[in-house]
Amino acid sequence: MAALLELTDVTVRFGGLVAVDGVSLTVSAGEICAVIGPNGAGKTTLFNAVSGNVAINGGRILFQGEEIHGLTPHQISTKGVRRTFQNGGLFPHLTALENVLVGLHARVDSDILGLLLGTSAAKRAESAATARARELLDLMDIGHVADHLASDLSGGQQRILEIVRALATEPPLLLLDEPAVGLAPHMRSQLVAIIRRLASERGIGILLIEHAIELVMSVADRVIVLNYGKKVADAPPAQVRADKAVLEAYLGHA
Amino acid sequence: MLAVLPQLIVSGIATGMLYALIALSVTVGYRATTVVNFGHGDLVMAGAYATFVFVGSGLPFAPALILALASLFLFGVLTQRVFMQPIINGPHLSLAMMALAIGYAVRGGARLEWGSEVVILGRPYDQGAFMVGSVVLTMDDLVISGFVVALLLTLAIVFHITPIGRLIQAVFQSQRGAALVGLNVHAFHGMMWGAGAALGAAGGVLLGLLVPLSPDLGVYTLIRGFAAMTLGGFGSPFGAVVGGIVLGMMEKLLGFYVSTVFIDITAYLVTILVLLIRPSGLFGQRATVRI
Amino acid sequence: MADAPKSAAPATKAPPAWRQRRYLFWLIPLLLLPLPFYLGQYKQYVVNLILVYVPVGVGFNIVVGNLGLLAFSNVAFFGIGAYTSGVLALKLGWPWWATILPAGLMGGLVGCIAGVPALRGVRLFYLAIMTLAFGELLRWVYIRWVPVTGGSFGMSVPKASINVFGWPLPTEGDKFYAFLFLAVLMVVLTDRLLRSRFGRAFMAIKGNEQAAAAMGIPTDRYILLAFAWGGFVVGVGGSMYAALVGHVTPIAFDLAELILEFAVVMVGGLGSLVGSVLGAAIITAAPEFFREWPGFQEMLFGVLIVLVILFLPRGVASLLARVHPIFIDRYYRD
Amino acid sequence: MQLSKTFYALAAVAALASPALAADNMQGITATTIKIGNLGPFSGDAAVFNPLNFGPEAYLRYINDKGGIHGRKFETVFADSACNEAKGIAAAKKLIYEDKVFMIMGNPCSGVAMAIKPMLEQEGIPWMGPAANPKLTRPTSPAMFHTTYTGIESGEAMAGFALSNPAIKKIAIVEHSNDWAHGYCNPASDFIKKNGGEVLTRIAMERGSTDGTTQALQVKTLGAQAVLGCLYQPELIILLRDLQKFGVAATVVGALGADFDQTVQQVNSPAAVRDKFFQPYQFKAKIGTPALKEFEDMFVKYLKKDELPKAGPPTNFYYFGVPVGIVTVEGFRRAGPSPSREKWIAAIESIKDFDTGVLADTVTFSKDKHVGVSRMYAVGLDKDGKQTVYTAWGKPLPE
Repeated sequence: MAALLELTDVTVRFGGLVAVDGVSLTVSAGEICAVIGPNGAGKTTLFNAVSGNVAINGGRILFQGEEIHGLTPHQISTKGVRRTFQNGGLFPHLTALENVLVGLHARVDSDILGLLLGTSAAKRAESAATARARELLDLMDIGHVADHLASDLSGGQQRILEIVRALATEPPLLLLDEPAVGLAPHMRSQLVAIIRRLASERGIGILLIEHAIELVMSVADRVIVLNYGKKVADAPPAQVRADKAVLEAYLGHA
Repeated sequence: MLAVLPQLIVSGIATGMLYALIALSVTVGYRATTVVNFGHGDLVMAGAYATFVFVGSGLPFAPALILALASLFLFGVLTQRVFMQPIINGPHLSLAMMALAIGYAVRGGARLEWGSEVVILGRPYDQGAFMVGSVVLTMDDLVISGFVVALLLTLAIVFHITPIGRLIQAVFQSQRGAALVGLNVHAFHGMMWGAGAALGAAGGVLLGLLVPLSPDLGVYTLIRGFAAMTLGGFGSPFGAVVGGIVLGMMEKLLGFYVSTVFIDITAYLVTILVLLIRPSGLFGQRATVRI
Repeated sequence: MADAPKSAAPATKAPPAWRQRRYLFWLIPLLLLPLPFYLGQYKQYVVNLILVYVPVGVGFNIVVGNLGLLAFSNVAFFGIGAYTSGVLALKLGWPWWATILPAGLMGGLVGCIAGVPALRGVRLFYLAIMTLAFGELLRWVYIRWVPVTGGSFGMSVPKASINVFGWPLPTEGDKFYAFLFLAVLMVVLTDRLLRSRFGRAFMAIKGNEQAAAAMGIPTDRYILLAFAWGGFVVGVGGSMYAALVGHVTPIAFDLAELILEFAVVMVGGLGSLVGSVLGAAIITAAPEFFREWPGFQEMLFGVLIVLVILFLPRGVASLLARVHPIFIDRYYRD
Repeated sequence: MQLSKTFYALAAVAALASPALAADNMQGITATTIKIGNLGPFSGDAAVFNPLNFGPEAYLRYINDKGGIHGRKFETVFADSACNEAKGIAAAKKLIYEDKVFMIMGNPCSGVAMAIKPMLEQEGIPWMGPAANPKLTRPTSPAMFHTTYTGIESGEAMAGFALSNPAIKKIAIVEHSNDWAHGYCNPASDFIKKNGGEVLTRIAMERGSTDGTTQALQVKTLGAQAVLGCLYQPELIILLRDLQKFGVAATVVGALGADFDQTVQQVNSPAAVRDKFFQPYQFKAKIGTPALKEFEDMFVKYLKKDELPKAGPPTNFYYFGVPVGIVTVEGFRRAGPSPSREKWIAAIESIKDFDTGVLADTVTFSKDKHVGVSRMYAVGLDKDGKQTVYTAWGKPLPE
């Protein structure tokens, strides 16, 4: 099976510091792949490299067989790589619905002239988008807060909203940056269920960073361990759990 | 034409010193609060008028000056605490507008009192001129340059050696960090805003030595101060002074050798060129903010 | 996902039904239609001046309120609009109505230029100072380019040129209808833009530029679009100014004018279309009420803005929003 | 209720429109009062010129105190133009349509004056004022009058005085880049070229300048024998100081935007001004001499505290403004016991060789000449530092 995302020898340097050091990895459609590692191991930098927020100094990043490094974040996003943010990338001053509509941005084909003239085609495009956004919210059971400000939602709702927003354009690949941070235990299990559903039912490839090791072990098909920017392990959870070197390197810090 | 070059440079430095002082005073407030006081020009003006009032009430120049600076310091502290602090986390536009509006009100007050006449502060010393080679130097040049250099040295000591300086650095880098080390950030903001106002007032008094007072005294100079800050690097006191001096010289050279019509826009051209070519200025750390 | 929202803001709880009734806003221009029959030349002029400042506030608000960038270049858009109309009418003999679109387009062009530094990552106070410098440079051009602009004396817009398809507008009452049409048009168009994916893109960029880009929004293009549309709307306002005042001079577009335009946005309500209209009305009409104490005007003006920022951070529009949810703009919240 | 309101509104419009054309216009006149609009920059950065508005006001109060004209007293409505066109038009409209004044006493800001000119012409509102912009009365506008010197008279007087020194041929001009400065220095420049002089250069010196090194060195390098400074007082002071600093011996002729006494006092250096700095002089004698004493007393007696300078005697702007009041009143005196706009305008146009008691020239108007005065003197300090009024270079006005 051809890999959805393929990183080959990706290196990112900040001045003298090598944040990501020759990392190679692949994510296939429908696969849940977790990246773990101690703080400062380069996980988020790796994400930023994939999403185009950080330029890479070496290696290549292929998405669906196409080079995406060097593209701008919005171009990469438009190609079908969507991400969430560690510290909440929601637009707090927009409602949940509007947040999803922003996620749908590229799919709303209303042109500016049509909008200004108020043509029915433009109006239809907009209302179709709104209907679609409500549908997506309902699908994830947060339709009842559609008209609330994102900043007024609970932590769990915010996490889910961010995922809904990222998925609005049905991207083949989803990058989740610490989706479970600050969630209550029962919310975590719901989150796990959602992630599994996305991968199995829709065949979305998922790359996620997570600190909560139990969550990682329960959800991931494959676990990649980073330490000081280098990949030290890439194996199914059970195997990683058994790897003494990984435990030393990672759990010692955690 | 080249015969006047030394004179242009020396006069440029003297003029630039004034811009430097205004830039320095904005920098002090900015370092402490990360907010640029867009109404600073009116505090500059208020300092000059305050000195004028105290001299008019019969005080000798020096005590009048000190009283004026103290008043402006208090005014700065008060306005920061009462008007700026409550909205410090609001949109930057509100902060900019608040500072502008306070300045506008101050200017309106000055206009009400002195708007329909031209008043002068007068010099507390003789208006002498000396020849140094072919270059003419005046007492004004010496007083202004001396004051700014002394001030820069003092600030260098305060910023880099005293504990207060380290606090200023800490707050500049991270507001939360400063709160963690047990600093009353609010009080600190107020004090530094006041210090900026007092320094601006000193700039106003030096301006008042050269030109008659008017309620719009500070507005023109503030733009030059901003340009000096941009050129030197935002937030860098040393950069502010160097930026001011370079700007002063550029105005003179551009004005003399190209055309006097460029004097007025040198500051704008410098601002735009610096921000497009080297946004961090000569000595700044970073001038762009990517969110 | 049954847990309730942390805090239920009353505004967002309102059912969307009232949004369907937004056509009620059309009552406002309709009710204004008979105004010229009641107002004398002076009051009608003040109303017309308010209408000039409606697009000025609306356009400014797009950049500073909706896009959230600290740009001080609005007065440059205003000036270029006024000068474009003035030059076309005086030098080329165009009728005023034909100069409105070029004035708007020039405003949009200047808006694009003013927006360029923002694309290079210049933000906050740097952007403020840079755009301020840009506006003053443009003013310098008005003063220096004497053959075209008339230099510091400015230029008089020929009275005969102030017509709509040849229909002259000799009185303030006649101008009122043309201005009302333009102001309403600018408000309606901007409203449509802001309610669409374009407006949402502006607000997303304001909220979190990185996240906006991650949603596939080409942020640079949208920043330019906001500046261009803002410039266009303000440029149309400039064209109206040229027709109303009839005399275009460089000092009309100085820093004092910039502060006035800021006040329109701040007092009305940052990021609020309703606020821009209200702000234009308040800031333009207020000095007329203080005519008896001219010396106090500047001071009162400063104090007014201070009080609004302190106690009504979202402007007068937020007061109206409390009266009825129909006045809540869906564009901006802190 | 609503209906009657509409009715009155329509009636008012009709009343304004039709009969006014037929009969003489008596708007602003009652049996006991004459309403005058006084338009000026009472706020903003041009407020420094508002003594030009208080000068005529003092005279109207003086006349009122003496019983008025033909039993009518003057009632002034002040309106602030803020020197801003949009605000100035609002102010003028309020005076014309709300306060319904008889006439408007002018606004010194020429931009505003130009902006309101079409409206004044349309309504036939008489205007009399001190604005420097010559375009207000050239070509002649039926109801607009300049009782004081416009930029043309003043600018030509500046150039003329410099050229009246046979040794002076090469002249440099230093000016603000605004309409006010160009209003003086453009005619001055034309005058120099027409009368055998040479304009070496026109140098810009902007408002808010703190230093005049560049300008002074350019004047020096070019070897100018005289400098015309179309500058406001603060910048004029800086230029004089810096010319002195670099030992430039050129004669300096300033424009009317500065007060001579204050300028001399604030330059604070006798060598920089004695026998060197001159200004066109609008008045028949030196301010402070017995010839003008009655006016000083009038200002002090009739103006309120906040209408007078904080310190010192009234400045020359008060004297420069007062003829507007004097000639206006003279118009009413001549217009007879039942004045109208038409009669007043005719009365003003009948004024010939009228001595205002303050201006250097006598006032003469006619149907097609609405600028009343032209001759000006010059004022300066002689070699001993004595303030002297000159009729031409080296020719003091006999006292």
